[in-house]
Amino acid sequence: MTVLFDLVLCALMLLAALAAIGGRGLFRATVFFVAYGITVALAWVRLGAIDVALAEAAIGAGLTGLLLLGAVARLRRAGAPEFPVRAGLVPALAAAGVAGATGWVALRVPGAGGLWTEAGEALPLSGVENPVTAVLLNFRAWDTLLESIVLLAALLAVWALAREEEWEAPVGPPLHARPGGVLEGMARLLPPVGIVVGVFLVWAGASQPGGAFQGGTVLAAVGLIAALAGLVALPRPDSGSWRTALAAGPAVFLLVGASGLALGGLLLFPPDWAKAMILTVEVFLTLSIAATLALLVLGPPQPRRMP
Amino acid sequence: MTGSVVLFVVTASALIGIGLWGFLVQAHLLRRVLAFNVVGSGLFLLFGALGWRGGGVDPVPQALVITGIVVALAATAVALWLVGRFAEETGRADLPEDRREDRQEKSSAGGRP
Amino acid sequence: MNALPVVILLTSLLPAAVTFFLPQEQHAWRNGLNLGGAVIKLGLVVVLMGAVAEGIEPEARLPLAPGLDLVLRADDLSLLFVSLSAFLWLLTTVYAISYFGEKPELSRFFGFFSLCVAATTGLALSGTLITFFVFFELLTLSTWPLVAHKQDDQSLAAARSYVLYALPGSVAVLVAIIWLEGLVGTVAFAAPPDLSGVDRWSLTLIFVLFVGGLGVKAAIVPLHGWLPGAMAAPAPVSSLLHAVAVVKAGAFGIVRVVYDIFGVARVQELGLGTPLAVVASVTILWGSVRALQQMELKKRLAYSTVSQVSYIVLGTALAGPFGTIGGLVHLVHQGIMKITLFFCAGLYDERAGARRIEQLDGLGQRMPWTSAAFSVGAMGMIGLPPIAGFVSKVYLGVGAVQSGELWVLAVLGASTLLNAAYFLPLLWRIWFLPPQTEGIGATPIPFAAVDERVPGLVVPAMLTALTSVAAGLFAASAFSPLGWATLIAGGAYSP
Amino acid sequence: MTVFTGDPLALLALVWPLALALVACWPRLGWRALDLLPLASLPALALAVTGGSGGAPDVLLGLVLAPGPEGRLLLGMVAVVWLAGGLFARGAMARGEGGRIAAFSGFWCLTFAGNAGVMLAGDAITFYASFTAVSLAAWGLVIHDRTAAALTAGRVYLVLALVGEVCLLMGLLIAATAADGFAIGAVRAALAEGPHGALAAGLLVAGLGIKAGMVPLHVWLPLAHPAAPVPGSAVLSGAIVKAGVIGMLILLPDGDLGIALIALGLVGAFGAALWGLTQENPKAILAYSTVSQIGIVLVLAGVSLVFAETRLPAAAYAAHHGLAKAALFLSVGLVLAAGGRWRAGALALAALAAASVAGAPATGGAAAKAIGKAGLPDWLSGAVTATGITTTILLVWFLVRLRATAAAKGVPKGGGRPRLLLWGPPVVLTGAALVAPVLLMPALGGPDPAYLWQGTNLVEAIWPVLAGIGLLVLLAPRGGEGARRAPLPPGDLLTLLPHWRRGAAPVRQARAAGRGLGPLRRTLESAAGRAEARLVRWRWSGVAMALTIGGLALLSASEPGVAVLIAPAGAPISLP
Amino acid sequence: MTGEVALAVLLLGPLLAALGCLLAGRQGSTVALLALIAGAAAVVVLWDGMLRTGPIEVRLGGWGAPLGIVLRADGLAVGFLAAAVVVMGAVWAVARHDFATPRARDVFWPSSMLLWGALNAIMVSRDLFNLYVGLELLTLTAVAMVALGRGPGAIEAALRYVLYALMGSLVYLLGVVLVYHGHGTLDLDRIAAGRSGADALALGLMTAGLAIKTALFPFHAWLPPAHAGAPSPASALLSALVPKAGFVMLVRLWFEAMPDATPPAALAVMAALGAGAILHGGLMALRQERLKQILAYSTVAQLGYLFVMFPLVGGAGAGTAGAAEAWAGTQIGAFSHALAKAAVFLCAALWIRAIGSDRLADLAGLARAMPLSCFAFGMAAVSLMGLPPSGGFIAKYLVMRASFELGLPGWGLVLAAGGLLAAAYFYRPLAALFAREPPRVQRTPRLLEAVPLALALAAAALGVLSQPAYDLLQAGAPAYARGIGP
Repeated sequence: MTVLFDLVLCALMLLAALAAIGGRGLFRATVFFVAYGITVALAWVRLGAIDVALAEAAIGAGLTGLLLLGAVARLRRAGAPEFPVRAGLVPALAAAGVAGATGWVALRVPGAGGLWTEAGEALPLSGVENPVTAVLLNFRAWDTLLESIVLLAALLAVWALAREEEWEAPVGPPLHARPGGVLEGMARLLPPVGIVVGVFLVWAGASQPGGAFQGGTVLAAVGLIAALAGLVALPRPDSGSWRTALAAGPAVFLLVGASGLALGGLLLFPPDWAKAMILTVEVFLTLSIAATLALLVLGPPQPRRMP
Repeated sequence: MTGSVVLFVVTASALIGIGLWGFLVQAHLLRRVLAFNVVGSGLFLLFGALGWRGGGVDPVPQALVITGIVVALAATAVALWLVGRFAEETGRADLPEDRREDRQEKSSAGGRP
Repeated sequence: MNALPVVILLTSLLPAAVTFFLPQEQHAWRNGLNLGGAVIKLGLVVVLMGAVAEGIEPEARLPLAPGLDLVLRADDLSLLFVSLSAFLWLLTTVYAISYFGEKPELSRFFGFFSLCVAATTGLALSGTLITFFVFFELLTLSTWPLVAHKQDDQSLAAARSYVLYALPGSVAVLVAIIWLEGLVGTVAFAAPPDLSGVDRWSLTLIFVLFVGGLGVKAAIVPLHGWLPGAMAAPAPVSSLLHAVAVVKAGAFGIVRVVYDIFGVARVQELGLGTPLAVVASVTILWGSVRALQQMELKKRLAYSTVSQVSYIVLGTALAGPFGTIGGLVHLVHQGIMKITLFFCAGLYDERAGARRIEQLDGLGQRMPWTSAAFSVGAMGMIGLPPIAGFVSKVYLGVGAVQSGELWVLAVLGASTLLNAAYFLPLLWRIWFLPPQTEGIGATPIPFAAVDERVPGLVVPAMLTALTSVAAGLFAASAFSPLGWATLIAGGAYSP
Repeated sequence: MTVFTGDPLALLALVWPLALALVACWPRLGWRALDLLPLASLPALALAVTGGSGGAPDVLLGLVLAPGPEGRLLLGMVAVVWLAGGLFARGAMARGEGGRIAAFSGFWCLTFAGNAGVMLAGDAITFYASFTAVSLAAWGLVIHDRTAAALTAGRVYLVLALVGEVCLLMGLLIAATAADGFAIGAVRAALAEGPHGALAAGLLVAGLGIKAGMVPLHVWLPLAHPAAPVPGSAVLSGAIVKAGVIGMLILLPDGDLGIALIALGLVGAFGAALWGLTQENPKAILAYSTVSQIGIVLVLAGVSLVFAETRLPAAAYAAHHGLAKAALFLSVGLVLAAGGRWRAGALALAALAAASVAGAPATGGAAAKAIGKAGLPDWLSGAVTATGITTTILLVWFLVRLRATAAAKGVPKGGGRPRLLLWGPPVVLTGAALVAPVLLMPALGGPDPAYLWQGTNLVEAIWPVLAGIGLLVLLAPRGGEGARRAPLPPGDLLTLLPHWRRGAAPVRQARAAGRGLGPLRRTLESAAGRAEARLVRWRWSGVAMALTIGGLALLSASEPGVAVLIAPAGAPISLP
Repeated sequence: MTGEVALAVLLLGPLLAALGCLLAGRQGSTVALLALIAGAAAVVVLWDGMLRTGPIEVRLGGWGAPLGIVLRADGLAVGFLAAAVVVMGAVWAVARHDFATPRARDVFWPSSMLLWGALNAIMVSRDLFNLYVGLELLTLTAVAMVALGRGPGAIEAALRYVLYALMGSLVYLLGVVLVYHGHGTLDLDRIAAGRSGADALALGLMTAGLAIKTALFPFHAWLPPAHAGAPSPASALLSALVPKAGFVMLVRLWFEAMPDATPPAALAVMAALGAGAILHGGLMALRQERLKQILAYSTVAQLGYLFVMFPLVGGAGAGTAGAAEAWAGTQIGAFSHALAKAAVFLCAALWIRAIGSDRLADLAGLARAMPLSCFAFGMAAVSLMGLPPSGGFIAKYLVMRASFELGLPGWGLVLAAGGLLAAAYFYRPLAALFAREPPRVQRTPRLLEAVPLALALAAAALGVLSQPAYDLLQAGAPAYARGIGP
């Protein structure tokens, strides 16, 4: 039964992927991609990795889809190349070769067993109950710290695309939400719910699936809807408060990590204080991630053409 | 369960292959980014499938995959905004070297301006 | 005493470093610095000479990486070259100061000029192959801006062709060095490597690479193409370039390679002496033939250098005591004679605007001292006694006979005749022909206004001319270049 | 540092003229530099009388001045000739153009230094250096008049002189190598026995022969002598060619080489005399006479080589010839400068000198011949005697032409009475030529002077002269000057050569390496450009990536890494 | 503990400084300066500490491998940390004057600090996945800098860069997945301790991915437009430092993580790619008409130099003095390339400021107007050509000697040819600078011109002081690259 479910799931994934890659029409391809993302999230659920499933759904399918859709809209007028450029045999063989070799090796070579045991043994000392969170924020906190910085770097790269004369303008495209419209109504309703969900995800992350990234994504989504509805004024890139919001999470993470030096080592969370420290980090990180993701989606300041 | 592991591994590999093929042959930049994401998720899925035991996945790959997803998002965002700016400036959604009409000229002139 | 080679190097290096940063207007400082360095250097070289004559061989060492030590070491061979360069540096500096006066870009010029001399000094004092290479390259680099100094198209083209030739040459040398060191470890001149374990073909190839690479600098045909063009440089540069710096570096390198790395016996055993002699001979003749065809004075002198420098190589290739002495002594003799000629060529150009040989007509009347010095240099080049060139020729000839290479005599003879053929008409024009009535050159200088009386230009030319006479006339004296060369050759053949 | 050893006079003989040459360069001096000329040879003359020797070990490769008897004899002769020439020049050239005269004077002194040096030299290097000086500096004497003929002659002279230099040096070097030293004696021995001795000797003969005017290398001589000013011609013919002669005498080894010298000498002795008859210019005729006389010297020298005898007779003959020939040349100048009876007197003086050259009885020439013939085999002795005929014919022809030339020129201004400085030197030289050989006969290995007065010997001396005059009368073209064919140009063999082009044929220089590499570079660059255009496309990059992945994976999987052979500590371990 | 603190300063300091720059806005450069001073001090402490006690290892959070991440500052890492701080300092001095507009300023200063932080993180990390995250951070900041460029091609260049980078990271990550599968760990030392059947493919994948990121031939096509298109001080960072991160990762991978999966043939493939880079990059550089493009292609070629090391260190000569020479030579080459390439790009920055162009034709005669920077350019070019006296020469010498000692002279000859090509393509700008007619220039402060000169002198000094560098590189080098020296 499960095998059948797996089969169907895998077939769906492949079909969605093929449609996303090879589908005619950009918009359709993007929609298929979102659908593909959801099937992948399902697959993660099937694999029992709820944290990843959440992240895939929120980030891999959701935010990425949002970005793609925005890009599709912006590219509507751009000259599009033929599709595909030329589907020769050689590239296909190359792709198949790499993928096939990977699959073959992955199946043929016995696994070493991963780090189940080690993670399990260390979990009590980590300050959290969710092993994934423990890995993310304690065992491999350095990765996560860098990761949060990666988002910031991406935002800087996006901002770098702004034209010099538009730097003082608010980020994102000009929005024309009708006051009192559906969007506004939704936007008034959603944020409180979204904030609650987001905060819960963070809080739960310590013991159950969820965490700063997933929570941050939800908050970002909420913020975006509010912004789209015109409820929140879009910030300028040089806005001090927004920059503080962007920097707060990584900064707190860095300071907490550095404080570990006083406690015996870099990025060290003594078991007794670990929970409090991690939670502090997570709260600020969520805030910053939300801000960063939202700004990433909004993009650089863009020309305000009066209609 | 082994059967499912095989299934997921094969599927993940196939996703990687599909994405890779798309990346190689597509000229439209947005489709390239899309293909990149397909490869990425296939790869993550492979990671998960290989770390799959019983009711769950090895927590370390899970954490790594989450990190990977976020990093991929960051890269995607940068790429997409770049594509947008590029289209704004040139009116095209593909790079010059991938345009068929230019190819003849390219190979004879050799090198970009 | 061990620091002495380093100090001698610094006497050129420090002025170079400081000069670069001197403002253009600081003529007094710059001149003082360069002259001071040159005088101190000459003094120190004399001290060093004394030390080496007593059998002390000072050595200073700077380890870079394992197996890669910069070693400065003074032995009698290096001293021969160092003393030549120190002496000529002083004179050339005096000459250059007068030549340039207060023209622009002098800080750059003198900076590179001193750097070039520092490189030559370092090259002479090198104790290991790799040290030699380091300075060899420094020389390449520091001479480029000198050749290009005028910054006109001709100079830049000349500089370009210089680099085009020099760098592949350097690569060949580097490959040879590294190949050799890969086979036998670090090579120091003081202790020639044991090559007995190395196969014949490797050794031959290494030798060919060495000679090919160094031959570019030494302007061995067909690697000489850069040299005639390089005469586009200002006269002091040409003087230094042709007399001590670049071409001599190449020749000196070949001497080192043959004597202190391979050893004469091994070169003969490998059967490389005769081919090298053939190459040198071809160069000697070809350079002379080409010189004959040149109508520009400095070009003619340049081809003459091509020809003359190969005398050194020839002497080395002959691999007998007399040939060695002849080659070594020609290292010095050619330097002082050729620098005289270039000093004079500069004088003719600068004071009378004469660049082409027909413009020399009658200049002996207005520029007797210059012309006298030029005549001495030219006759020395031909090999007329008692000027220095004669001594070289005698030793080379005896060396050739000793080695049983009688055909070399024919080469020497033919070269003498060719030298006469391209130098004597110059003397004829200078001394015997009536001056051209219309002015000379692009901006004519009236013949009556030609005036050579600039002590800074004439005195160095006179001094080198006198030196070349003295070197030949008192060749048998122990303190003559011949005396030193004999001493060195004694070292090379005693074991 | 030893400045000199031995007799300071020896060194002074050499240094003194060099110093004078430098003084002549003093620009203020102008034509007064001529005053230096007679002074130049005084120390050398003194040395020839006292016969000292010396050296300067630090100079050149060890300067040795040790003249042998031949050298000393010729040194004395040369000094006298130069002295006389110098005086004559002072008289003939005074108040000329200052700069040119000064140059002439400088070259004069320098040439003399070389000329003295070759006679004094005790080592090969000194000999060569002096030889160079005498050869090349003499060029300055040849071209003094700057006429077209002088310049052509100068060029031919210089080219041949340089060739001679080179041959000489090469020969000396071969010999010196074999001798392991430069001493003349050792060099001569090495030429006989050392390796490549024959080659070296050949080179020496060529090098010295050019200078001496040996047939067939004499071609410069008939060109140069007429072109030079009179005192220049005198020293050229009288003294300078003897530099070649002395070289042959002191350097060439005993042996069969002498046969070649004899053969060449005979050809020269007769051939040149006959060819001289084709000439009109009295100085050209004298020049051929010189070639002819040198032929006799060569015969004598050759004989002394073959029979390993003393070279003194040849030197003596050369010495006499030097004096007499210089006297003849000077008298040419004297005849042209004189008028009236003074001219007749001058012609008589010339005839006297000519008689001595021809070996007329009781002259120095007869004495010299007697000395020379002492050791000759009969047939050679006869040949030498026979040269008297040709010489007589030639010299009479010379006198005829001289008279005709003077007549054509007319009487000079000032009444035709020459100054003392013009007539004194030829008179002294003629006197010396007539007397000195006779006086020195015993000292030079010849018979007693009384020998000359014995009847048979008188007859033997006089018949060639008479025969020559008779032949001339018989063969002289009738019909006066006009009927004669146009004169042949001097330079005989040289005129047979096609006109030689000046300068070497243009040689195309190999293209600069950089330009040669150009096409290759362009090809490579455009190939790189094409590759770049491909690699920027993911179509290709991706395939390359796949290939890299696959290739590395396969290679990596195919065998274990070498690094695994090394244990962490660095000690090699073996694979199981 | 001092070592750990120093390491913390080098890792966290730049990141904190980046956040500070973001907040400080106008005062961004001051914040950056403070971080650089601290970083420089930390490098000194680290260098000293490492020479005294050997490589400094930090187990982050106290966990250690396999669960946690281990950092180790060995000689290689410290060398690159030092090079990075020097280059960063120089770039700081020039960039302070160059990024005047708010946008450029606000993006550049945080990005540059992030770039530095990412570099530092990569140099010391011993964890394959952590390296991946660091590399992504590095790439994105680099893209940000390219996108800052004003030229029309900058966006296109950034785009191309991103595309290559995306694919590179994916392929690398695929390899990481296989390694984790096969070894159950991501720690380099633990990977080295075991063997897995997946190693071969993982090595291939990771190598290809890193090769793309390092712009190793034939995956270099993105680099020249990107480095030429970025603002010049940024180009200095990009060209001097960024590709070295990928290189160091490759070195760690091949020689520290998987020494048992690298047979001579595979090593030769790497060197062959390097040789291809040397020749292709050199030839392409010859074709360019703009200075920065020449410099960018020169980077392609110079990166090739580094890969010639592979068969020399890991091949048959492993453990011999030759291997140690090749190892040290290559790393010294990388350091001196970093210094010299930064110097030439900073020269380009100054010249573009002064004359508004980097076309060779427009540079004509600049030597007269800006002698100091032209001299610096010349000296740096000397180092890049591998001529003495310079670090570049020592590097070339050591590697070439190793190649001859180990009986693989072909690789040495490729280096020699590369030196010639470098001379050829550097000759053109040098000759242009030296031409007669001086162009109209805006005045540049002398002090600013001294910055590239200082870098060029440092590159030259590396040639004279290569013994300390050699000693440094021996600390913590893999066993078979640790020779005693002849």
